[in-house]
Amino acid sequence: MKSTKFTPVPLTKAETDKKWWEIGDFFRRNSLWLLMYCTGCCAIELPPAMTSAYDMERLGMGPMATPRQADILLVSGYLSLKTLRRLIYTYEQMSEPRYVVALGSCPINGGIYHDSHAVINQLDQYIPVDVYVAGCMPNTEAVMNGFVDLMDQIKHKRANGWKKYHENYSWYKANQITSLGEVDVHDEFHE
Amino acid sequence: MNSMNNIERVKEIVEKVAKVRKFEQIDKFQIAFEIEKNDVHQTLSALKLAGWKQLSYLSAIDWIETSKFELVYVLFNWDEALYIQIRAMIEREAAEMNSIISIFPGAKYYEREAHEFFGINFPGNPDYHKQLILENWDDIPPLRKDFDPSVYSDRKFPKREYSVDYSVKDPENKSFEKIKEREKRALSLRTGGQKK
Amino acid sequence: MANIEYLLLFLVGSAVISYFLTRLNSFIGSIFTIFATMFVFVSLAAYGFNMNLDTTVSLLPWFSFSQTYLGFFFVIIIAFIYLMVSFFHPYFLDKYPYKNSYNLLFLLSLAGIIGAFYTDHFLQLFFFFEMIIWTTMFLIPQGKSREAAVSYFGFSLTGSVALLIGIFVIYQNVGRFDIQAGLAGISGTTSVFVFVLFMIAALAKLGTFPLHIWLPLAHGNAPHPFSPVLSGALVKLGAFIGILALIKINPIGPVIGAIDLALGQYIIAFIGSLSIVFGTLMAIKEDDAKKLLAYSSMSHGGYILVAFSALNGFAFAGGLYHILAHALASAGAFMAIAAVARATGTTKMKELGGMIHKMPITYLAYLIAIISMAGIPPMGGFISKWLIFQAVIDRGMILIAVAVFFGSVGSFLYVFRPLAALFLGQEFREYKHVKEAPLLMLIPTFIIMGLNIYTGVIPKQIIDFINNIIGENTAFAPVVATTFTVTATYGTLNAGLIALIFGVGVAIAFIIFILMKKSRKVELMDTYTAANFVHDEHLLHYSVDFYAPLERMYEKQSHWMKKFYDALAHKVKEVGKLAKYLFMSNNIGVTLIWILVIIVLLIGVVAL
Amino acid sequence: MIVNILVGIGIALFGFALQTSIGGINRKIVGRLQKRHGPRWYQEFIDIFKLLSKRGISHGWIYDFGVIMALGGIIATAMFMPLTVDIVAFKQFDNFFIFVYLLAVGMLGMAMSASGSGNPWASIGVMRALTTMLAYEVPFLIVALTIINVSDSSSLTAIQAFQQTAGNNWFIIALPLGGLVGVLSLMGMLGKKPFETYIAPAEIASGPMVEYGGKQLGMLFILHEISVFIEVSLFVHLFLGGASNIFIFLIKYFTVYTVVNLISNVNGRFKIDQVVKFFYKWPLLLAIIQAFIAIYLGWVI
Repeated sequence: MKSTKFTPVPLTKAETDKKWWEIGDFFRRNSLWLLMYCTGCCAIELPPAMTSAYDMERLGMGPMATPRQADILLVSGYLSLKTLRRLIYTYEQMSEPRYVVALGSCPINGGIYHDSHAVINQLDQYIPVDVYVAGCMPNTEAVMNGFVDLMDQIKHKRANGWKKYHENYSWYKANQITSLGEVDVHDEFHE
Repeated sequence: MNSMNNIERVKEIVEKVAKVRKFEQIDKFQIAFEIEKNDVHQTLSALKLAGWKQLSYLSAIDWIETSKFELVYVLFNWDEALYIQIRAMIEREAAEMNSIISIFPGAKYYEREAHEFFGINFPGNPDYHKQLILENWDDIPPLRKDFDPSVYSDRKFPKREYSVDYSVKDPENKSFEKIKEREKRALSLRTGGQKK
Repeated sequence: MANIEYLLLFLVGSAVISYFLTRLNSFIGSIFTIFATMFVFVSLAAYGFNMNLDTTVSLLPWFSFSQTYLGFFFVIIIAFIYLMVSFFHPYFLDKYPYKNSYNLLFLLSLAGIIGAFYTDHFLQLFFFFEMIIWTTMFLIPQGKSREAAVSYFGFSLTGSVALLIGIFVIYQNVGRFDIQAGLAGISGTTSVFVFVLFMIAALAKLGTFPLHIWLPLAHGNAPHPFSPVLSGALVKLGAFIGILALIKINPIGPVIGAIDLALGQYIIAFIGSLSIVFGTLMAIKEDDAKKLLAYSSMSHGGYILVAFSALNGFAFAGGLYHILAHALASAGAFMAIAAVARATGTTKMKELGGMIHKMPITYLAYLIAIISMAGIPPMGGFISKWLIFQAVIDRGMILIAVAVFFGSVGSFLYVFRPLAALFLGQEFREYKHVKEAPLLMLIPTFIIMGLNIYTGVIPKQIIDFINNIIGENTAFAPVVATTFTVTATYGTLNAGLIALIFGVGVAIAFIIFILMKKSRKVELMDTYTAANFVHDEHLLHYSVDFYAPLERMYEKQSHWMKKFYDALAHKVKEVGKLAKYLFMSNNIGVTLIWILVIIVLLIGVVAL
Repeated sequence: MIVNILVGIGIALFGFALQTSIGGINRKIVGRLQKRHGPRWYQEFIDIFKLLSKRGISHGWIYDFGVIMALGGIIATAMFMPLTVDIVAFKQFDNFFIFVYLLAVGMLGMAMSASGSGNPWASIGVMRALTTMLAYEVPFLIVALTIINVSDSSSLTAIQAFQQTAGNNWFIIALPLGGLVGVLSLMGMLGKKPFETYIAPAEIASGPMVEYGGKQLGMLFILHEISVFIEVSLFVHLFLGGASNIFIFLIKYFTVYTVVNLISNVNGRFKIDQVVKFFYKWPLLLAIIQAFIAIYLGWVI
């Protein structure tokens, strides 16, 4: 018989933090709240995902009203320049940790708008994207699969888009400025 | 037919104030007049008096071969089912057209839009040069025919570069397994986790 | 030993001195006023509590004084408010057109108040009343509007004329001007008549429905440091008269069997409840912060009336407690608004926003004042409302209960409005330079904050004093109170426990808050705007027509009273014009007729 | 005293756990009603802990202070709440009016914090919440007046004991009109449809909560759960005879909350002035009639 003696090993602060973070990850991946930024046609895939056909709520997901409350920024479809500017604004308003899920081929490579003067081609140049769901438009199973993928990534600590945004902030900012110019929008009706 | 009478009446009104270069009946409820640039204001005010009180739309067409812009004013009457298009050709170089906001104040925003997308100037409209839709535009107006959106897009927006060719025909491609796995997962999602 | 006579003379003397000092330098004059008021307050507080004041008269002929617990209760509250407000004078006086006379009138009105509550002679009571009315009438127009002073004077005059007639009726019946004997001496129809007259005086002074028009005008337009006095102190004169009428005269009339209450009292309670509802609705609608608080005073006047007319020991104690709590709360609120008005120059809520970032202490003072005003524990207003509720439930006064509860919930609505529109919300760029009020103005703010909490946590001393008043004036059983608890018909309220538990709750919440991740600080303008870029903070500040959906429901009805009084004023003017035409006409014919009439009369008199 | 406070904290914790689980179960029930699977029953716990673990934003000290004050007020109110006749932290101090007015401290704190965020939608939400409160509170208080008058005490344990003595009915039976008013007011209090105008996610972006994220929102969720606990147990104690032991309390609590939730799920949403008009029309009238019958005529079944 081997006698096993329990010796408590004091955890360092980094280790405790890691433990807490893992616990937090469990909660975070089981309760993902969406902010739907319905920019394009892919938004039509969301009603079946939410209602009785696929029932997003059983995964703990649900729609939220404002970016402050939400965990996922769900970009559904193409992004024109004007929308992108507001999308970035919204993304920066969200609470951390925050994740981005992009639906459809437009945020990936521009899709059918790849040569438009008003639509950007690649969303991850401007904000970090954790999950792309390809397809024009992706069917609802694919959308749900994308969410499950995101949960997987959170579990394995790979959904680090928001950290990347902090680390490479200047790179993202430079990209935003080349494509959009400085954020300098005037509201002529209330000046 | 009542609308035929209407068309005749409109023709009379327009011909009284402007030299009609071309008349076209597009369908039963739409007619178009092509007139001189200088007659546009008179025609519009005459038609407004006759009941075509709403300026539905104002836009332009770029005829790059003949180096002209064609301005189109679409008028609408709330009492009679007849749209009228007034078309006028203006020069493409240093394009300019006097504003019609004294007749239709709502034209203010259409003129701004036309300026933004075609570069037509509208003297008489105090803020035609202000930005309306495009934010911080830094090229030639985008709806001109000599503007190449593809080049602009390539210059402005980073493109995704594909290093691997994800050809579906490639038997060596590992991505099929991934796809199969995904399909399995999708099946389980469809059935609510129950195995069939 | 302090002598009331000397106190009065001291006040009159220092009023004159302060006039000359203010003339020399307004700051010095105001500091002198602070010390004079403080002296009076301290001597009253030191000797008055145990009825140790000297009431002998040696210098002032015809005057006579006596001290009662009831009178002292009012005097000490009002003198306290005067003292607190006098700290504001150095910073406000320069803005007023007749600043020399400001301190003079202020001290004189305080003298009037001390006289009114300590006298035992009806005519002197009337004299001191008039002294208060006249001095304050010249104080009010130093603010924004003269119309306000006219309105104030008109309604006060109605009240004091009613009071005077009542006094004469009493004299006719009893043959004495002594207050206690006079009130005790009348009975039957006379007492009903006197009751009505005294109640008219009380309603007019208290600013309750239907004699309330002057209240928002005077409160809203009075000089900023004088509004707390008007609302916290002077209005309570009406409550005093009301007690005399409702408790002391208490005419025997038909009794409503179901609630076991005389008809006269029930009518007054009903008027009080109308006043509550009306004041609440108007306050919800008002845009000027001071007028809003004025309407709230009207609604609280209604509470006081309901409390005194319920003829119940708990209600009586609750009414007195409410006088104290409301005096402190409304003085606190008005003083906070005054501090804001000093810094920004306006009291209109649509022009203000985000003052909390500049004036946090003023904000806290306002917050604590409104918590008390809305009757939320752990502040004084809760205990008084709780006592009043006991009586209302005990009597089963259902219709009045509707109004009482409506006013109680409605007060959340209107007190929150200045909080949201004026202190919270977006920070306006035009007030970037604004600073917190100066130290001298913060002293009374802190004191009133402390007292608001004190009245809500430790009711013992106050209830004990109120028990003295109950024993002195009524036959009700005293209210049982230990240090922290008050016991009434339907159970015991432990105010201290509530405060303690609230503290525990906040501590738990604070622990949760502090344990979790630290928040990221963002600008006020960085709010969710559906991702739109808004550059103007005025557009993100929701303060105009705050309760629009509710206001829309009674918008049309809200001008009825004003229209009625306008029509009445028009009629009075017409009568005046007729009189002017008849007596002061340039028309020779009218004059001739008058001469003829007089001659005929003379002949008639001579012939008789 | 310390023991009492600990019991109080225990009750508040129990209330939180109870309502959070029952809220989760009710989400499941509603899911089944809509032919969905619905979430796990402990989903609400996950939501709250997730929110607490996130890093939110702060709009200045009043934004944080208001949340703390709100949660503190609500926890304090819950600490006074009796669970059964015997399980109560502060016997004879569980006065009915404490629950109505101490609850208001919490609401004031939340309103303050929401307005302090500087978002106009938050202010609109607060306005709507206060207006709704003005609507449902008056009929409810009138019914409470009747109950206090009839049972001769305003202490909740005493009211429970009154209903449990032989010969007395539960007040929902003894005062049927009042019971109806009670249910309607409870729906207003809980912010259930058709009276949920102040949340209105699609209209004013969830009203007072528009600017909250992270721990502040988590604390507001805790606040919401505890305040639902307070309101539903208030109803149970006032109208359903309270409880003599904890199981009866659980059954009654679950029934009341589920029934109200089911009613709410087949309703649309009122406009704000419709809410006020509604409550001042029928419930107030019924409450007054009930009070007349019970107090003046003495007809209590």
